[in-house]
Amino acid sequence: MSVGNSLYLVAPEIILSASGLLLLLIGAWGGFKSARLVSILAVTALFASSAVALEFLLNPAFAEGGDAFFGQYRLDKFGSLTKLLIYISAIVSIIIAPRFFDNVAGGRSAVMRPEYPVLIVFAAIGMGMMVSAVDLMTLYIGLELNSLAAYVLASFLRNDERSAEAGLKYFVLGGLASGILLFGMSLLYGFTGTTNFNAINQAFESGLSTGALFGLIFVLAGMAFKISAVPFHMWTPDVYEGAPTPVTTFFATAPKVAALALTMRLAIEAFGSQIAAWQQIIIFIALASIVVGAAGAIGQTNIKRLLAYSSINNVGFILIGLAAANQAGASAMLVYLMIYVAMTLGSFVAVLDLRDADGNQVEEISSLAGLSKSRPGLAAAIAIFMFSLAGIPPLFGFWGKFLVFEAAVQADLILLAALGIAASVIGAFYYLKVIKVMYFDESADVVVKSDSKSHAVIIALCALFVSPLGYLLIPVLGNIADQAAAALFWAL
Amino acid sequence: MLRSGADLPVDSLQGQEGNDLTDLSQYLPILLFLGIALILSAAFVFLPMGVSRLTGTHNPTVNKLTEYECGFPAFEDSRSQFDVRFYLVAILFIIFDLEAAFLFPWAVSLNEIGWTGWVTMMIFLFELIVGFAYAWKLGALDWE
Amino acid sequence: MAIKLIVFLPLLAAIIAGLGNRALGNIPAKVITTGALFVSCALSWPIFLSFLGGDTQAFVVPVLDWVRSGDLNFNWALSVDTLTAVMLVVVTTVSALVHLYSWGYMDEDPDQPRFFAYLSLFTFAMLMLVTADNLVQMFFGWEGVGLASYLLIGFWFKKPSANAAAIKAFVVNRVGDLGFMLGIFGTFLVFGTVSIPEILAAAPAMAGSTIGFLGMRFDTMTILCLLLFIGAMGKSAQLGLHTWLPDAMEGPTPVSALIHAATMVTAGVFMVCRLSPMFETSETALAVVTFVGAATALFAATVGLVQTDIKRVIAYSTCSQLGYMFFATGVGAYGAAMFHLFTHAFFKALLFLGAGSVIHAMHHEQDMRYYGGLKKEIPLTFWAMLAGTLAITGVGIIHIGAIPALGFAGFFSKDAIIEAAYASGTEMGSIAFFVGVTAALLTSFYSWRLMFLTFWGKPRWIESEHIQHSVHKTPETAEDSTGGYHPHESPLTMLIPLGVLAMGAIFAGFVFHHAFIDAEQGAAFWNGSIAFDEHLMHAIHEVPYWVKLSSTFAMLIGLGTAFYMYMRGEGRPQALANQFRGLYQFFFNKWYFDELYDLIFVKPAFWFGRLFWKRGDQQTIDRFGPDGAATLVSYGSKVAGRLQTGYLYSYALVMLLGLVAAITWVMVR
Amino acid sequence: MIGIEHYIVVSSILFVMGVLGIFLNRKNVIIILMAIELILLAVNINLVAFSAFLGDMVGQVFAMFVLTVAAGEAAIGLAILVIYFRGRGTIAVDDINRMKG
Repeated sequence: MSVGNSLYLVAPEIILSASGLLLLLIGAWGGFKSARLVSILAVTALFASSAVALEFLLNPAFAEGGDAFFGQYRLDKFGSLTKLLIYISAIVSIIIAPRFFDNVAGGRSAVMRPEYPVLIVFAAIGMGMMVSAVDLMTLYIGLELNSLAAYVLASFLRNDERSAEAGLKYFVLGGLASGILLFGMSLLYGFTGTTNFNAINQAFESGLSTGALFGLIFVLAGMAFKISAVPFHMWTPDVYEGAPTPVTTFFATAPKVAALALTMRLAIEAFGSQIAAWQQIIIFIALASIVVGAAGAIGQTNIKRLLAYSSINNVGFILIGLAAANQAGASAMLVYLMIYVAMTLGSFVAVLDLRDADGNQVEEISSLAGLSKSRPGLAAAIAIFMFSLAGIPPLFGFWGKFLVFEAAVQADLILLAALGIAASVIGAFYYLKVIKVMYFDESADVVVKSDSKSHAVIIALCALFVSPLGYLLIPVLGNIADQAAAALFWAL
Repeated sequence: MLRSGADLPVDSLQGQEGNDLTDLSQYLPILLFLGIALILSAAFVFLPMGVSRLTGTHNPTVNKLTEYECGFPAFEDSRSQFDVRFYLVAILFIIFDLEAAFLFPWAVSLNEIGWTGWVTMMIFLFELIVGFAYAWKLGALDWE
Repeated sequence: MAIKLIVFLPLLAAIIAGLGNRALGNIPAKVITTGALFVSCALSWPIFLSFLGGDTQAFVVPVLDWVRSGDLNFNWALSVDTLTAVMLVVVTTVSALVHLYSWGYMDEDPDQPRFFAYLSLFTFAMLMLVTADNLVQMFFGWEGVGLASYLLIGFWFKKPSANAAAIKAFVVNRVGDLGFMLGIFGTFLVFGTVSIPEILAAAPAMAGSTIGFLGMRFDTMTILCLLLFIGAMGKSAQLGLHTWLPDAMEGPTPVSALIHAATMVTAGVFMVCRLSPMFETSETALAVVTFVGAATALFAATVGLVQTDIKRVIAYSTCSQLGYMFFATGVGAYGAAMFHLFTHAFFKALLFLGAGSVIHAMHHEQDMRYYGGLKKEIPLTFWAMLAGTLAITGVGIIHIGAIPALGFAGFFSKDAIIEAAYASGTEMGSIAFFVGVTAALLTSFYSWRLMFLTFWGKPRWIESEHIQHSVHKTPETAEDSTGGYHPHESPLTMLIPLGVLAMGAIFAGFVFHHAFIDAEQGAAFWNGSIAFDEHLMHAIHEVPYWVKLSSTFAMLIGLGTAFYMYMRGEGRPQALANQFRGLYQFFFNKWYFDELYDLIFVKPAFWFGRLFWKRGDQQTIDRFGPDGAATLVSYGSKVAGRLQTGYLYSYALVMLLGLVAAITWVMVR
Repeated sequence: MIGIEHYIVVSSILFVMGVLGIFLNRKNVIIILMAIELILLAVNINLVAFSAFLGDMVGQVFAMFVLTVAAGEAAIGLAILVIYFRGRGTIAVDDINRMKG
C-alpha cells in the first residue's frame, strides 16, 4: 500500500486541509472584508470534497474501499456516506452565517469574521477523520481536531456573555470527556496491545479482561458525551442556547453524525465480538436519552433549548438502532441520521429566520404566537419539522423511528422497542406545544418578514425532504444505507 | 517507526507477566486499586482542610489575615491580575514549543522513514508556519 | 323509467336543498323539493291506477349490484307490485301535500331549506322502504325514515323538550330495530337469502320446523315472525314501544302529519303485509299480532279520551288506528289492513294538518281547553276537520238491499276490519272484535270531544299564555274571554292540502273499497302481493247485521256522550273526572308507561352510565392512563430542569456518576 | 520490582484526582484547566508505561499526540477563559450559570 494511494484515499481531507490553511491566510490578510470571499471558497472546497466523497460512495471501483496509512484510516461507503452528511451540514452552516453575524443584536462585533468558515472547515476535517478512523489514534486526533474548532466556534461571539459561557462549559466538559475517552483508550491499548479496531476485536474474541472492559466503558462514555447521550448530555442545552445560532445548527448536525458514526464503527468493528459487554449499557443510554430528552424539553421556553433536548431525544432513538447491533440496525441508524440532519437543519434555519423589528433573533417560544398569521409559510415549515421530529406519520421522521424499532424487534429487543414507542408518544407532546403556540395562541406580532432567499430555499428543501414526498426516496436511501452498513460488518 | 497495530501480538502482555488476560479475577485488583485511588485522592483533597480545621484554634482577625512582607504593610493585593498579553504569549509558546517535540523522534528515525518521513515533516512544519504567520499578522506577537 | 324518478327525485331535491341550504335561499329550496315531490306524486298515481285496472304485472327495476359476499349477495332493486303501488301513492301524495302545507306553516321559520331537505330525505327513505325487494334494502329504508324522523322531531333543536323527544324516539326505535335486525339475521340463517320473494316462496315449506336456541326448541317461523314483529311494533308505536309517538308531537305539525300519522308509523303494518305469507305460517305469531294490535287500539283510545293537547289526542288516535290495522293483519285480513292504512293516511293527515291550521290560527296554542268557538273564525279549517272527524269515526250506512253502502273513508275500512275480526272465528279474533267496537266508541268520543272543544262553545282564548302574549292582556284586564284576539284563517298554501285531503277522507273509502276488500276484485287487485284471504272476505259479508251495525252504534253512542258532556252545560267532564279520580289519572298519565320505563330502564341505564363514566373512565382509565402519564411527564420535566443547574461541577458530577454506574454494572453483572 | 499495575495505580490516582478537581473546586476555572491537564497526564503515564511493557512504540507516539493536543486544548481553554473574563469580570466557577434549566 503506497503512500500515494493512501493520499488518494484521503482526498477529501487533503482538499479541506489545503484550502483551510489557504483560507486562514486569506482571512488574516484580507480582514473582515474577505469574509464573504473566504466563505464562498470554503463552501466551494466543501462541495469539492463532497463530490469526491460522492464519487467514493457511488463508484463501484471503490466498492470494497481500502485502508490508508498502514491501517490507520479506512475508506468505505460508510465513511463516505457520513462524510457527505457532514459536509452538507457544514455547507449549510456556512451559508446561513453571514446574515446572522452581520446583524447580531446591538451591532456588537456585528460583522462576519473570516475565521468562522475556516473553523468550520477544520472541524469538518476532524469529523471526516473520525468517521473513517479505524485506529484509536486517528480517532483521537480527528475527534480533538473537531472539538478544538468546536470550542472556539461555541464562543465565537466574543462579546456575548452567553456565547462565552457556552464555550467555557463546552470546553471544560469536553476536556473531561476526552480525558475519560483517552483513559479508556490507554487501557484498551494496554490490555489488547493494539490501537487498531480489528486487532482489538480479534483480541476480544479470546475474552475480555477487566482492564479492557474498563477501557471499553470509558471509551463509550467519551463517545456518549460527543453524541450528547444521557447522562453525558448536560452540556447540550446550555451550549446550544449560548452558541451563535449558525454554530448551534452546525453542532446539532455534523458532530452528531460524526460521533454517532464513530460510535457505530467502534461498537461494531472494535467491540463487535463482545456485544454483550456494551449492549445493555447502550440500551439504557438510549432509553434514558429518549425519556430525559422528552421530559426536559417540556419545561422549555427557549426554542434553541427545546431543539437541544429534542436532539437528545432523537439521539436516543438512533441509539436503539445501535443497541440492535445488527446490520438492519446500522442501516436504520444511517437512514435516521439522514432524516435527522434534514429535520434539524430545517428547524434551526427556520429559527434563524425569526427576527423582530430591530433585527434581534427571536428565541422565545411565546414570541412565536400567531406566526401562522404573520408568516404562514414559515409556520407551516416549522410545523412540518416539529411533526417530523415527533415522528408523527405521514411525515418522513416517522420512517426513521419505524426502521430503528423494526431493527430492535429483529434483534429480539421487543421490550426496548415497546418502551421506545411509548416514550416517543410522550415526546410528541412538546413538539405539539410549539405548533399550538404558532397556530392557536393570539398573535404576539414579534416576528417580522425576512427577505433571505437562502434561508427560504434551505427551509423549503428540508421541508420537502421530510414531507411525505420523502417516502419516494426510500428505495435510494435504503439501498445506500444498506451498502454503508454492510461495509461496517465486513469484519464480522 | 510507526507500526500498524493490526500485526501486534495480542498477548504481548502475557509475555511480560505470564498470566492470562482473559481471567477477570486476576485483574480484579485493578478495580480495588481504582477504589483505593478514589479514596486516597479524596483523602489528599480533604485531609488537609479537615486537619487544619480541627487542629489549632480558628479565629481569624484582620491582622492575622494580612500577609507578612518582611515587616512592611502590603503595598497591593498579592493576587494581582496579570496583563492578558502574558496569557497570549504563554499560549503561543506552549503550542510551538510542543510542536517542536515532534522533531526529535523524527530526527533520530529519519534514516528509517526516509523521504516520505522527511516530506511529511516538511508539510507539518509548513502548517506550523502558516499558523505562525496568522498569529503574526493578527498582531498576537507584538506587545503594544 | 318512471319508478326511478319517483324514488330518486326526492333524494336529489333533498341533496340540493340540504347542501344549498342558506346559499340556495328559502324560495328555491322550497320550490325544488315541493316540485320534485309533486312530480313523483304525479308519476305514482298512473302506476297505482294501472294496477287498479289490472293491466300491469309486478315488476322489478334493478338499480345496481349491492353486496356480493359469500352466500350473501343481493342487488339494489326497486320492486313494484300492488302493495308497493298503494304505498307509493300514499307516501308521495301525502308528502307532496305536506310539502305544500309547510310553505305556509313554516313561513316564519329561519332555516326552512333544512326542513324541506329533511322532508324530502324522509320521503326518499320511505320510498326505499316500500320498494324494497330484499330485507336489507327494507332495513336501509327503515333506518332512513328513523333518521329523518329523528332529525325532524328535533328540528327545533333549541327546544330541550324537542331534543328529548327526538332522542326518545330514536332510542325506542332502536329496541324495535334490534328485533328487526335479529329477524333479518334469523331469516338469512334459515333461508340463506334476504330476497323477499325467495323467502316468501320458501316460507310455507319451513312451517312447523323448529330451531334450537338455548337448548330449547322453538318453532322457526314463530321466532322469525315475532322478531320481525318487534321491529314493526317499534316503528308503528304499538303497545309497549308506543311511548315515543306522543312525544314526537314536539316536532312541527306537518312532520306529525306526514311521518307520525300517514307514512312512517304505518311501515310496520306494511312490513307485516309484505311478509304476510311468512306470518301466515305461524298461528302463534298471528295471535300475538292480533292481541298486541287490539290492546294498542284500546289503550291508546282510553288515553286519547283525556288528553288536552290537540296534537296528542290525534297522536293517540293514530296509535289506536294502527292497533286496528295490526289486529286486522292478525286475523288475516291484510287487504282490510292495507285499506285502513290507505284511508287512514288521508283522514289522519287531514286531521293533523287541520290541527296545525288551528294551532297556526291560535298563535301556537295547542291546549284545547283554551280553544272554543273557532267555527266562525276559521270556517274552512273547521269543515276540513269535520270531514276528517266523520271519516275517522266511520260515519256511513251499510248497504241494505239495492242501496250500496255509503260513507266516509273510515267507515269502509274500519268496519271491514271489525267484521273481519268477528268473521275470523278464532277466539283471539272475537276478543279483537269486541275491543274494536269498544275502541270505535272511544274513538268517536275523543274525536268529537276534540271538535266540540275546538270549534263550538264560547271562546276561552284569553286563558292561554300564547294569546296573552299576542294581545298583551291577562284574564283580569281582558274585557271578554276572547281578549280581543282575532284568529286568522290560514293561507292558501295550507288550505289547498286540507281540501285535497278532505276529498280523500270523504271519497277514498267509497271509491276504492271494492278493489281493496271485495273478495273477487280484491284477489285480482292484490294479485298475490299480499296473502289475500278470499274466504275471509266472503265471510265478512255473511256476518250478522248486529255485527255490521255494532260499530255504527258505537260511533253514535260516542258522539252522543261527547255531545252530552261538552255541548250541554258546563263542568260535566270535570265532575266525571272527579267521580272516577283514579281512572282519570290512570288514563291521563297514559297508564304510567313513561314512569314505569323510567323506573325500569332509564334510571338503571343512567346509573350504569355514571358508574362507568366516573368510576370506570375518570377514576380508573384516565387516572392511570392519560392524566397519570401527563402528571408523571410534567413531574419528570421539573426534575430534569432541576438537574440542569447550570453549574459545571454538577454537570461533571452527573457525567462521573454515569461512568461509575456503568462500570459497577458491568462488573457486578 | 515495579510491575505494570503500579503504573496503572499511579495513573488511576492522577486520573481520579483530576476528575475530582473538576467538580470539587468551586473557585477558579484555571484550576479546572489544571485538572484536565492532570487527567491527560495520567493518560500519558498509562500510554508510556504500556508501551514500555508491550515493547511497542505506538503508545509513545500516542503520548506525543496527546501532549500536543493537550497543549492546544490548554491554549484554547485559556483563550476562552480570557474572553469570558472580559465579558463577566470573573472566572469563579460558581458564577458560570447564566444558562440553566
